[in-house]
This record gives sequence, structure tokens and C-alpha cells, in this order.
Amino acid sequence: MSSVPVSAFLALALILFCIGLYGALTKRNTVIVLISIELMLNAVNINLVTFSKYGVNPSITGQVFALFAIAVAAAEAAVGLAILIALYRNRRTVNIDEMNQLKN
Amino acid sequence: MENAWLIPLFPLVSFLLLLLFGKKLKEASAFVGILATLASLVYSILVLLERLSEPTYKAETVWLTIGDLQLTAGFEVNQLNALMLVIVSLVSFLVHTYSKGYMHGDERIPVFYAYLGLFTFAMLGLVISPNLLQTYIFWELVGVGSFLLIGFYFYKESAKAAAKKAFIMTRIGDVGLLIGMILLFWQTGSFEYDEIFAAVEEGAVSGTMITLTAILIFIGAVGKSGQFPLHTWLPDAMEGPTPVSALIHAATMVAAGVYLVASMFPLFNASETAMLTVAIIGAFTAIFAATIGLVQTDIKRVLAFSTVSQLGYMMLALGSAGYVAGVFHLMTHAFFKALLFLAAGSVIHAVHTQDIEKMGGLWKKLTFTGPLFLIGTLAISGVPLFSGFFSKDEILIAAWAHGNYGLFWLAVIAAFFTAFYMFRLFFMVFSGEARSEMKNVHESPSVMTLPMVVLAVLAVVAGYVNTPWFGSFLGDWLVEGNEALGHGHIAGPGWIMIVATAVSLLGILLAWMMYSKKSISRDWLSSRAPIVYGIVKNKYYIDEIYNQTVVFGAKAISLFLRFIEIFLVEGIVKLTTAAVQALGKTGAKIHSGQVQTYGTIAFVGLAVLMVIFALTGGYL
Amino acid sequence: MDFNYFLTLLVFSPLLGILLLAFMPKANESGIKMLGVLATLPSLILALIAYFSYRGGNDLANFSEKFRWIQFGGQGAEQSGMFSVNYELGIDGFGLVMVVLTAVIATLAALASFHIKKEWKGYYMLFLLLEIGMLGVFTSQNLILFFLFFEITLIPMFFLIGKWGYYEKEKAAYSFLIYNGLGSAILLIVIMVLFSRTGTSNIEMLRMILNTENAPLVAPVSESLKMGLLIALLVAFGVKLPIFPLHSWMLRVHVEAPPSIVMIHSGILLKIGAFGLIRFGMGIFPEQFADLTVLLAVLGVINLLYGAFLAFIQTDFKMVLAYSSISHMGIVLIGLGANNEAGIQGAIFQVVSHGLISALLFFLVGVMYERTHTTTLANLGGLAKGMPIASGFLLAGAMASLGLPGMSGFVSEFMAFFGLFKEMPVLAAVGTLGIIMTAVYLLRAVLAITYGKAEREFVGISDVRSFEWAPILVLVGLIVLIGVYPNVLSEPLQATLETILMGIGG
Amino acid sequence: MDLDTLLSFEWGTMTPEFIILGILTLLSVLDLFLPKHVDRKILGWIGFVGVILALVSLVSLIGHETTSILFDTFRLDSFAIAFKLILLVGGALVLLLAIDFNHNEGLELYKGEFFYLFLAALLGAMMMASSGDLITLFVGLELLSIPSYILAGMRKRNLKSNESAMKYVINGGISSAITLFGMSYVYGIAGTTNLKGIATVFGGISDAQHIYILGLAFFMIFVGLSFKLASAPFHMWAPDVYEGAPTPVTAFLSVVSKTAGFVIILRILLSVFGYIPVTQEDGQQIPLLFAIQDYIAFLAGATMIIGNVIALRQHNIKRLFAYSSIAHAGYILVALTAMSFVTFDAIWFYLLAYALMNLGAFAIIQLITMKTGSEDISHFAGLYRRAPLLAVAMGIFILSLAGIPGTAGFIGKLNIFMGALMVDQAHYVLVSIMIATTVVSYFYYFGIMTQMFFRPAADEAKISLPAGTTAVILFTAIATILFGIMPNVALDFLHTNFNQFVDFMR
Repeated sequence: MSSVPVSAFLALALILFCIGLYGALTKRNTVIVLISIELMLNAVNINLVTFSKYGVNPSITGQVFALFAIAVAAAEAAVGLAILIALYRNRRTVNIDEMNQLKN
Repeated sequence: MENAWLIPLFPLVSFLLLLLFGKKLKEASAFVGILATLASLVYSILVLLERLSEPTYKAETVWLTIGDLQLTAGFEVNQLNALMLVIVSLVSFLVHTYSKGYMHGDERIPVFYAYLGLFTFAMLGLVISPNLLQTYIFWELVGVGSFLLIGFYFYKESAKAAAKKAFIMTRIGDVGLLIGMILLFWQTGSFEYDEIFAAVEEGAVSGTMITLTAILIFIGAVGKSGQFPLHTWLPDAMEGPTPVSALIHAATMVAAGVYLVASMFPLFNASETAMLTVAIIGAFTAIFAATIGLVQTDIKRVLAFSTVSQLGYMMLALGSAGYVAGVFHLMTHAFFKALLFLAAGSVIHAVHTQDIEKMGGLWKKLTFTGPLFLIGTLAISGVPLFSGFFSKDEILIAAWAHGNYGLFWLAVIAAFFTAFYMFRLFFMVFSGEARSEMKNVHESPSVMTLPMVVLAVLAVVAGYVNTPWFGSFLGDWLVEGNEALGHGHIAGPGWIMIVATAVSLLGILLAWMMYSKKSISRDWLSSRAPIVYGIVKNKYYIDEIYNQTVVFGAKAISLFLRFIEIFLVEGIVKLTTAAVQALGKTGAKIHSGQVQTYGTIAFVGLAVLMVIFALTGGYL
Repeated sequence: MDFNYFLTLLVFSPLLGILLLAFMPKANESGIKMLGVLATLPSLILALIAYFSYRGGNDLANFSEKFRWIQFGGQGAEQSGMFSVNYELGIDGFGLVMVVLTAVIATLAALASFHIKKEWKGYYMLFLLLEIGMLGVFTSQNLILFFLFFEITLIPMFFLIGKWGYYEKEKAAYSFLIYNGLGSAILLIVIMVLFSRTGTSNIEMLRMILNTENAPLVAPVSESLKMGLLIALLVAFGVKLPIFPLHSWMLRVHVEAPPSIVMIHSGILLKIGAFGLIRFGMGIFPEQFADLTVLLAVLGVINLLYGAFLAFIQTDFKMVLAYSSISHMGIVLIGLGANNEAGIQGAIFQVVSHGLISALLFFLVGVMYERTHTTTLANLGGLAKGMPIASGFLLAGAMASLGLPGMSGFVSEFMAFFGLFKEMPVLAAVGTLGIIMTAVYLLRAVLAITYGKAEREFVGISDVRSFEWAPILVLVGLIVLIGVYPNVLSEPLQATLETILMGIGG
Repeated sequence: MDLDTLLSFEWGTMTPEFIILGILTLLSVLDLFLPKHVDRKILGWIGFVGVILALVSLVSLIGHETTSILFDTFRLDSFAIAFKLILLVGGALVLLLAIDFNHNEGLELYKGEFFYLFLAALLGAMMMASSGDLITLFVGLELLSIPSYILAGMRKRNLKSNESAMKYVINGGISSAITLFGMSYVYGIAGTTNLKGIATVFGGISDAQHIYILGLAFFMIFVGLSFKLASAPFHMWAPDVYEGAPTPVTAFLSVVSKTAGFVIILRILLSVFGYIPVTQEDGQQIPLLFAIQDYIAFLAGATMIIGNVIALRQHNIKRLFAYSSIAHAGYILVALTAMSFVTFDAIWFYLLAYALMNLGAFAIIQLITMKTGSEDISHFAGLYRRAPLLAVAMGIFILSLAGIPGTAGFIGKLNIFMGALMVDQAHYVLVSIMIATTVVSYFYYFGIMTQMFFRPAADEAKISLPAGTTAVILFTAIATILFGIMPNVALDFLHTNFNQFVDFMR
């Protein structure tokens, strides 16, 4: 029924992942960095869902896995933001490149 | 004879006793030493008498086990050993006695006698060794004895230097001996003299090997007997107390080289080259040292150079197959040279200087010493009827008979020089007027003169045991039952004796004219050929040459090695550590504190891995 | 007589001392020192008992012990007898000699440590630990156990140098640690390769397995691998010995460590290198070893000359002795290079004799330093006036060290060269130059100290006194004993020699 | 699923997890309702008791036949038990440290959080140890990570603490994303997340395309997880986080979290990639895991070098230990590379030893840093004077970390070497790197020694020892020595009870 090939979904996921990675590694604003990480995790979800439908031997497990991943991602983001706030209280900045007290 | 091994032990005992109780005994230590040596003297005379009738005795026990091969130690009494035993113990005894007077008042007498004891022990041990290894062992020990006694006045820089020099110079020779004997062992499979000779007899050893080993062993002898080119230590050794010079550096130790060659004679005899080398070195040393002796002004140094030259004679004799002659001269020389040294010591003891320029006219003052010194001088100059005459004659005959004509004439000239400088010495010391005022010059006590008397007597009569006129007992006895050593008496043309007498008398005459009658001016040579005089006066600058070459060379090598040490060895280490540190530094820099850098690096790492994986299409 | 646990007792008896010391009050100086010395006695006594019972015809095999210790790789491996490391002690003639030497020198060094000025408690505890390590090294029959003891010697040394040494002590301690660390690291690789590829670490087993055709192995051990391992061993023990380019650490140690520790260090620790080379190098890889003899002999001659020439220009007596140690270890290598009875025995003799001699010399250095507070040759001189006895012994020590007959040095030197002249005469001839140089530098140094004009401030100083006599007399006594009647040493060794030579096929 | 299926499961196998879970909920409730003035230390003790209980119940489970419940998502095999032991012991010790830890910033009221967050993390680690399904593995992983993020930021008024937490979160997020991405491909090819299922599917896989993708997936998973191990290339967060986090948390990260990391890696690698057949040039088939050994070897080598070399430059003790822990991760990776039949033993023993020695060291570090308020190494100066026993204990831990014989660390290294060298193409290079870097590590380890023993103390004030910390130090010190001298205590226990982990995949 579907005319969209598997490879398209996978490519999408890969691209999404890379965008996320790029964002996470380059953006100065920590919030954006966290969001980028979310992006990466969502890329994974796309993968999982794709495979659970069009995989070599499809199964429902993929979607379960995706659900878990989403939940975990949410938790991670929450914690990340919480820590960011704590940091902001002391440092009055969310610029990631200003967090360089610990080095060498 | 079975207990001949006791002979060396007496002095050893005295050595140990003095080490332990010397402090308390003080002057009395002298008696310990004297008694010990007396004991060995008596015993060795007995052994000699016994040996006259009985055959060689030899006893050995295992000393060192190396796997299945066993090295032995023991003792042997053959003619040569027996003779040497007597000579050594006799001279040693006399010197011990003499020193009682000479060293009187020195608070280190116990040490002195301890050292003497050690030396005597080593020397006696050396002469009864039945094998090369044992010989080498005692060979080194006598070296130490001499080293200690030369450096007896340790606080004198000169004594320190002399001692060091003596030890090192002789050690150079010793190494030659060591190599020689080890090589010989791997050729013949034994250190035992008789087995070695047997092996050489049946031609188990190749000719070149024989020559090589013989020469190596001879190098050892050269070192000990102060032969050219290793002679320079002997004159300096005069820094030691005079009795020591008499015992070690005239009568016994320096003769050890000759003794070694003599006891290895069959080996040398098997190689023409070796024999020739020995002869040439001997003859050259004889004349070479004699010339130096002509111009020295230190009484002991004159004697020292004469010793060198006389040893040269003995080498010449052995080198010319004159086994008997060599040993004979070794014996006579032991007596008269010891006498001369003791006499010189008595002179020094009297006038407190060694410079003959300052002496003179002592004949009347030293009524004992003078005549005794004269006897010694006559003997060494080879004046007929004195012991030296006969032995030297034997040597000349040997040299001639063996066909070393050139060397023969060298020896004759050397004999002339000898007579000349010895009497130069005599006249400058005893005749004429005192050249510097000396107060309270007195004759030495009898404890010093008596030993000299004994030696004087021997210096006169010792020659008659082996003469062309009354038969050659010594010779026949020495070679008895061992034809490898050559004949007891070598017949030579009669004119040789005439010539020898002539040159010696000529020398005496010349000396008399120059130094006593003064009909010829003393600076005859120095004025005519100052350069030559200078060269000779400075002993041909041998010492200087060595300093410039050998010593400097060693220093240079050391410095070069230090350079390597600092820049190569240490440098590499420093480099590595620096590299590691630098690596750490850069590593630390990369940890910039930028969290995104960290992520990036992780990702890059991942990417690299995946790329490699992708390119290699998988699996390395 | 029953010898169970004998060696364990022998090795670990200093532990008792350590425990007792732990309960000593810090301040009680004399008590601590006494205890420290006493604690070294049990092992000494036991060692002597072992020696004499052996000379009395007792078989050394009776001494060996064996207990299950570590089992790697699970039951499967254990059933097949693989990868089990047992606690096994034992001695052969060589080991016995080394144990006696260790025990003797340890006791004497403990006496010498009376010169130590501070924190005696810690000092003696470490000292005893060090002794345990050394005794263990010479008795362990198992590579891993050997390594354990080997490292146990490392740590106390680090502290002893770093805490009780002289001016540059920490630097010295570090270079000691790093060099030896590298050495033992390489050694560990060798051990582990052998262990994990053959499945055993017992020395005898290894010797058998590696020298029999197609013996059962965990993984193949090629000839080239064997050669590689042997060379690695050479490097590993070469650091300890030390062999020429790897020696700079031991100079620092000789100069910076307190004399009593240097006695131990150059007396025994350096010898572990030689011990290892003979025991493992020759023992386990005889064939490969035979191919390396030339290399060894050359290295030996280099060591001999290099050390001698550098000692010749040193200005500090300790440095002279340090380089002289290098030079004398060259003789060990020469002996091994000869690779025949005489050579190997010479090497072993040199190990023992140099152990005694350098212990003596460094003890005397300690004695003199205590009086004069300097070891610089230029500042010394004429000590024979102030302290004749000490000077006399110093001279004796020098004579022994330059190979004077009648003292142990000669016998070993003679045998080493004796052996080498059989195999490679020319090289040996070159080496004999070292004999001369030895005399040169030693006399230069010792005469500079004892002879000549007496420095003014050294006139009133006291000579050898009270406890200082013991070490001097014992050491001199042993040196002369071995020199005069070498068979006391050579007879216990014969059995060991034979086993080694059987391996070589000599 | 209906109730009786639920009841049919043998929940008993999960007792330890349930205990931890129960305690953790209890603690959170207590923390909520206890009045402010009550010292929260009590919660810590409760938690400690809980962990001990869990430990007991776990021990009682030893020998229990392999069971898996919840459709193989939770399995109790010897592997799980063995590693949970380490996790729980480590956890208990860290708890003790945490109880005595007081960051004097008026944050005591948050202390309660610390304990139950900690327990949550521990629970996550335990879940990982015994999960048989990618999903549970991942969930366990995050259950471990997320609380750790918070723990790192516990000192919320402290800038360093915040920063370290932030860095930890970001890196953690990226890493888990990468891991997950990799896992998604594994699932894609396999069609199931059950490890056994995956194994069976992959066993028969033949499509080169798929294998190729799985290869890539492997790298993603491995690199992603290397974040937990703090090994190259994902190691760089470690120093910063270790430095910033409260000391007990640092200890937790360096021990428990690292152990968990190895657990999950072993699980995934062996059960997933150990079954993918790869045909080599010479036609024979080997598992993918072996085919890509060289990459792991490369990473291991890099990790060891980076860790040890950079540590040379460190003056902050916690940062130094961060690098040292990186290095140790590298050592363990060597064992992982070798994949010999002792790999499990090696890793298990090393992790155990590492847990002991590292926690001991951190206990002392916590004492010193709390006393002086600074983390600079120089504050260890003269520790030997101030508290000899403390110094000696620290000495033991350092020796063990440096892998000196007589300590657990050495035996651990021995195990690893065996594994790496017994396989047919032995990893000589890798082992050489390992040994060389170990020697390099002497520099900084003994640097601490130098401070403690050689240098004079800044202030002579004695150091007060809280009960918990003392207990930790004693326990770890004794255990370190015990496992160093009689490693059989541990090894035999391992072998008799877990029998080579044969049931790993059954």
C-alpha cells in the first residue's frame, strides 16, 4: 500500500540525528543544546517505528521501545533543564561556552 | 723436605702477630720478625742440604674445583727452588736484623716489620710454587709487599706516587703473565711446570703459540725485574726505607722476573724468537741502565740503575741459553747488591742525605762501612777473584757461545760502564774531602754492620761455587737430571775472561782519574756534549714520554666516555621524559572545559572508526 | 632433621621484627636499633644451618616446599593442571650461597645503620621488609612468586632512598623507581608470556617444557619468540645489573642513598640481575643463550672498560665506587659470555665476592663520612694518620676489589677471564686492559684518601670503634677465606653448574 | 497478561532489586515527612542497611539455577549475580562515605535526596546487570544515568558542581542518543529486542549488507557506552565531572557507574555481536566481535595512554583520580579485547579490586579535602606525620592502583595479561602499552607518596576519623591486601559459584 520506501524513513531519521548532533555540538545556548539532544532521540524513535513496520522481520516491540525512549527523553530533558536553572541562579547565563571553570 | 711448606709460614705468622699485637710490642716487634726469618733461614738451609742428595720433591692438594677440572696448590723443591729459598731467607733475615738498627726510633716499626713479614712470606711462597697459577698468586703478593713498603712513608707525596707507580707498572707486566699462562693452560691443559714442559716436549703446542706465550710470560718478568721499557718504577721505588730497597729492589723481588724465566726455561728454549727477545731486551737494558747510572747523583738511584742493568745481564744470560750463568749471577748479585744497599743505607744513616755531591771523605769516618762498600763495589765491577767476576764471566761466555756477538760486545761495554759508575760512586762518597760540612757523622751500630759483614764475605766467596778453575758444582747440580736446561758449564774462549777483567779495570781507572785524582775534569761529558748529558741525566725522558702518551691517553678516553655518558645515555633519558611530559601537556590543553569540544571529539572518534570500517570494508 | 616450612621461616622471620618494631615507642632509639639488628639474626642463623647441613651431606631437595596458592582459569584449568601458581620455595647450591650472602650482609648493614640519624623505627621496618624481599627472590621456585618478591624489594628501597638519603634523595629515589619499574615491567611481560602460553610458572617445569620437542602448550612458543623473550630478560635484568646504557640510575642511588642501604643495594640487589640471568636466561633458554654469548661477552668488556675509565676521572669517592661496581658487573657478563664451566662459576664467584667487597667498601665509606662529612677526594687525604685501621681496611678492600690474589676478587676475575680466553681469546685480551685500569683508578682514589698530607681537621678524629668492628672483620674474613680456599664456595655450586651446563650441552 | 501469569513468575529472583526499591521509596517518604531538625544521616544508615540486606539476599541467591522472568527481560544468571555483588559492595561503601560527607554549605536539608537518588541509580545498575532485553538494558542505563546527573549537581550553590552536572547531562544525553541509534539498527535487523532472540536471529544471518550495517551499529553502541566507562573517545567529560561533583558522587561514578558500564557492554557485545558470523579472506567464519577486535584494542590503547599521560600534569587530586580511572577503564578494555576464556574472570576480578582500592583512596581523599577545603595534592604533604595509619592505608591503595605485587591490583593486572597473551595471536603490542603506561603511572601515583611520606606537613593538626569512613578504609585496605596475597579467596569463590559463566546465554 505504501509507496514510500524504507530507505526514505531511515534517511530522514539519519538526517534528523545529524541535525540534532550538529546543534548539540555547536549552539551556544544550552536550552537549544538540550532540544537538539531531544531531536537526536526522536530520530531514534523514527528508526524504531520504521523498523517495527518495515523491518527485516517486523514486530510490535519497536513501538514499545519507542515509547520507552520518549519517556526517558522527557525525563532527561527535565533534569537537564532543572540543572540549567540551578546553574543560571549562580552564573546568570545559559551560554554553554561560559561553563569552563573546570578544565585542563 | 716434606715440610718445606712451613718455610713461608714463619714470616706469615710474624705478619699476623704484628698486625694483631704490634701496637703493644712496639720496638720489640723487630725480634718477632727476626726470629721468624731466622727460623725459615735455618729450615731452608736444611732443605737445601737435603736436596743436594735427594731428588725433587713435590706435593699438591686441590685448591679450586671448576666443574670436572681441578686446580691444585702445593709446593715443590727442586734445585732452583732450594737455592732461591736460601738466598731469599738469608737476605731477608739479614735485612730484618739490619733494620732493627736502621729503623730505630720510628714509631711505626711494628707496621714495618709486619710488611717485611708479608713480603718475605710471599717471596718464599713464590719460589716454592709448583705451578704457574700459584706462582702468579705470590707474584702479585710480593708486588703488594713492595707497594706497601715503598709507600711506607705514606705522608710523603713522592712516596705515594712511587708506590702507585710501582704497583701499576708491575701490574701491566702481570697481565702479560696472566694472559700467557691462561693461553698456555688451554694449550697444554695444565698449570703445572712439569706437565707444561712435557706437553711442549712432545710438540703438543704450535711453535707460534710457544713464542706468543713465552713472550707474554716474559712481559711479566720485564715488569717485575724492571727491564726496559717497564723499568721506570724501580728507581722511584727508592722512596722506600733503604733496607727495603736492599731486600726487595735488589736481592729478591726484582730477581723474581729472572727466576720466572729461569723456571720456565724449557718453554723459552723451545722458541728461538722468544730466546732472542729475552736476550736483546736484557742486553739493551743492561747498557741502557748503565749509561743512566753514569750521571745520577742520588746514591740509591745509582744503585737502582745498576740493579736494572745487572738484571739485564741475567736476562741476557738466560736469553743466550746460559741458564746456569743467569741463576749464578742472580745469586751473587743478590749478595753484593744487598751489601751495597745496606752499606749505602748505613752511609745515609750516618750523613742524613742521599746526594753524593754533598758527601765525600767518609772513608776515615765510616771505618766499617767504607771497606764493606768497597768489597761490594769490587764484586759488582767484576774485579777478578770476587764473586761478580765469575758470574759475569759466565754470562759473557754464554752470550758468545750462543752466537749473540753483538749483544756480547754490548755486555762488555756495559761492564765497563758498571765498573766506572760504581767506582765514581765510591770515590765521590768516600775519597777526597767532604763537599758539605756534616756534623756528628758516626759509624752505624753493630746490629747494622754485622749483616753487612756476612754479605761481604758471601760477596767474596760466593763466586767459587762455580768457576772455570775449581769446577762448576753449582752448574752441574742445577742442571742435574734435566738436560733441557743446557750444560752445567759452557766452555768459552779464554780471552773473554781477559777482556772482562780489562774493561772492569779500565772503568775503575777512569773513575779514579776523574773523581779521586781529578786528572780528568768531572764535567768532561757535560761540557762537551751537553745535550747528550741532559738526555742521559733525565733518564732519556722515558717518564715524560709515558706521561705524554699513556697517562694522557687514558685521561682522554675517560673524558670522551664521560661525554657519551652525559649526552648520549642521560640525554636519551631526558628526551623521553620530556616527550611524555609534552604529550601530557597538550592532552591537558585539549581538555579546554568546553563541553561541546568533548562531544565533538567523541563524535569525531566515532566517525573515524566508522570511516575506517567503511573503507576497509570491515574487518582488519 | 625435618625441614618443613624451613625456608618459609627463613624468608619471613624478619616479619617478626617488623611486628615487634611496630609496638616500639618512636623515641626509644637504642632499643629500636638493637631490635632491628636482632631481627635479622634468625634468618642468618637459619641460613647458616642450611649451609652446614648441606655441607654435611643433606640434600637440598629436602628444603623445598609447595602449597596451592593461586588458581587461574577455573576448575577446568585446574583439573588439567594448567594456570595454577603454587607457593613453592626451594634452593639449589647457587640459591643457598645467595641466601647466606644476603643474610650476612643484611645483618651487617643493620649494624651499619646505627649511623642513621632519624626515624629509626620506619627505617628498620622497611629495612626488614627489604630483607624479606631479597631472601624470597633467591628461594622462590616460581616465576610469579619470584616477581612478587622482586617487587617487594623495590618499594622499601624507594622509601629508604627517598627519606634517609642525601641532598638529591628524591630524584635518586625516582630514577631508581622508574628504571627498575621499567625493568620489572619487561620482566613481567616475559613471565606472563611464558605463564599464559605454557600454562605453568614453575621454573623447573618451564625448563623441561621449553626444551622438549612438542610438549603440551596452551599456545605455540616459536623459536623467535624464545629469542625475543631472552633478549627481554637480558634488558630486564640488565637494568638491575646494570648493563652499560641502562646504568645511570644506580649511580644516583650509590651517591644519594645512605651507606648502609648502598651496602645492601650494591651488595645484593644488583646481584639479583646476575642471578636472574643465570637462573632464567641460562636455565630456561639454554639454546638461545648460547647464541647470545658473543653479545654478552662484548657487553661485559664494554661494561668493564667503560666503568673503569669513568671511575678514573671521578672526583667523589662514592662515584668511583659506583662506576667500579659497573665495571665489576662487566666481569659477571664476561663470565656468562664465556658460557663454560669456568666462566659461569667465575660469574657466580664475582657475584658473591663483589657483594662482600662493595659491602665492605661502602661500610667504610659510611664510617669515614661519619667522621669527615665528605667523600670528595680533593677534600680528603692522609687519613692513614688519623684513622690508620680504617685506612688499612680501606686499602685492603681496594686490593680485594682490584683482584689481588688471596682475596675473593682475584678468584672470580681469574675464572671469568680463564673461561673467556678459551672461547674468544682476542676479546678477553682486550678485556684484560680493564684489570690494569681497575688498579689505576682504585689506587688513585684510595691513596688520595689515605696517603699524602693529612688534612688538619682530620687529625683528632677517632678510628674504628665498637660496633664498627663486626662488619669489617666479618667481611674481610669472608673475602680472605674465599680468596685463600675458594672451594668453600665452589663446591656447593657444582651441582647447580652441572644442571646449567646440561642445558647448554657443555 | 492476566494475574496468574504474573503470579507464575518466580519473583524471588528479584528480591535484591525489590529490597532496594522498597528502601528507596521508604526513604523518599521519610525525607518528606520527617521534621526538618532531624539529621538526615539517619536516612543514610537506613539506606546502608537496605543495601546490606540486598547483598545478603543476593548471596542467598547464589547457586540458584538460571531463571529468567517477564519474558526474558529479567534474567538471573551467574553473570548477573557476580556483577551485582560488586555493584552492591561498591554501593554500600559509597553510602558510608556519603553519610560522613558534609558539604558545609547549609545544604544538609537536601541530604535526604542524596540517599534515595543514589539508591535509584544503584537500582538502575542492578537492572542492567540482569536484564535480558535491549529495552530493559536501556531503561536500566537511564535509571542509572539520570539520578547521577542530579547527584553530580547536588551542591547546587556550588558553581563547579552545577557546571559538572550540566556537562554530564549534555554528554550523557548525546551518548545515550548515539547508543540508542545503534540499538535501533540492531532491532531493525533482528526484529526483536530480546537478547536471546537477537542471538538466534543473528546466528543464521548471511546478508553481507546487514552485517555491514550491524558493524556500524556496533561502533555506535560501543562509543555511546564508552561514555559510561569513561574510555576513549567518550572520556573527556570525566575529569571535569569528577572534579566538580561531591566526592562521594565522584567515587560512585568512578566505581559503580563504571562497573555498570562494563556490565552492559559485556551483555550487548557478547549476546548480540558475539553471534554474527563474518567470513574472512581465508574463508573461515568468526564472530563479528573477533573481527573487530583491533578497533577495541586501538581504543583500549588510546584510553590507557590518554589517561596515564595527562594525569602526569594534574595537581587536583580528584581530577588526577579521574584520569587514573580513565586509565583503568583502558586496562579492563584490554581484557575485553582479548576475549580469551578468562576474560570474565579478569574483568570481574579487576572491577572488584578497582572498587576496593579506588573507594578506599576516595575515602581518604574525602577526609583530606573536607579537612583542608582544598583538593590540591600538596595538602597530602606530611600526612605520614599527622596520621601514620591513614598514610599507610593510602599507600596501600596507591600501590594497588599502580599494580604493585602483594595487592589486589596486581593480581587483577596479572589476570588481564594472561587473557591477552594466551590467545593464539597474542596482543603483545597492547600488553606492552599497558605495561609501559603503568610505569608512567608510577610518576603520579608515587608523587602522592612523596607528598605523604617525604614532605613536611603544613600543619601538624591530627585528623578526626568518622566511623563510616574509618570502616570503609579498614575494610578496603584489608581486602586489598588480602586479595593481593591470597587472591584465591576471590578467584575460587568465583570459580566454584559461577563456573565460568557458562549459563551466560542459556
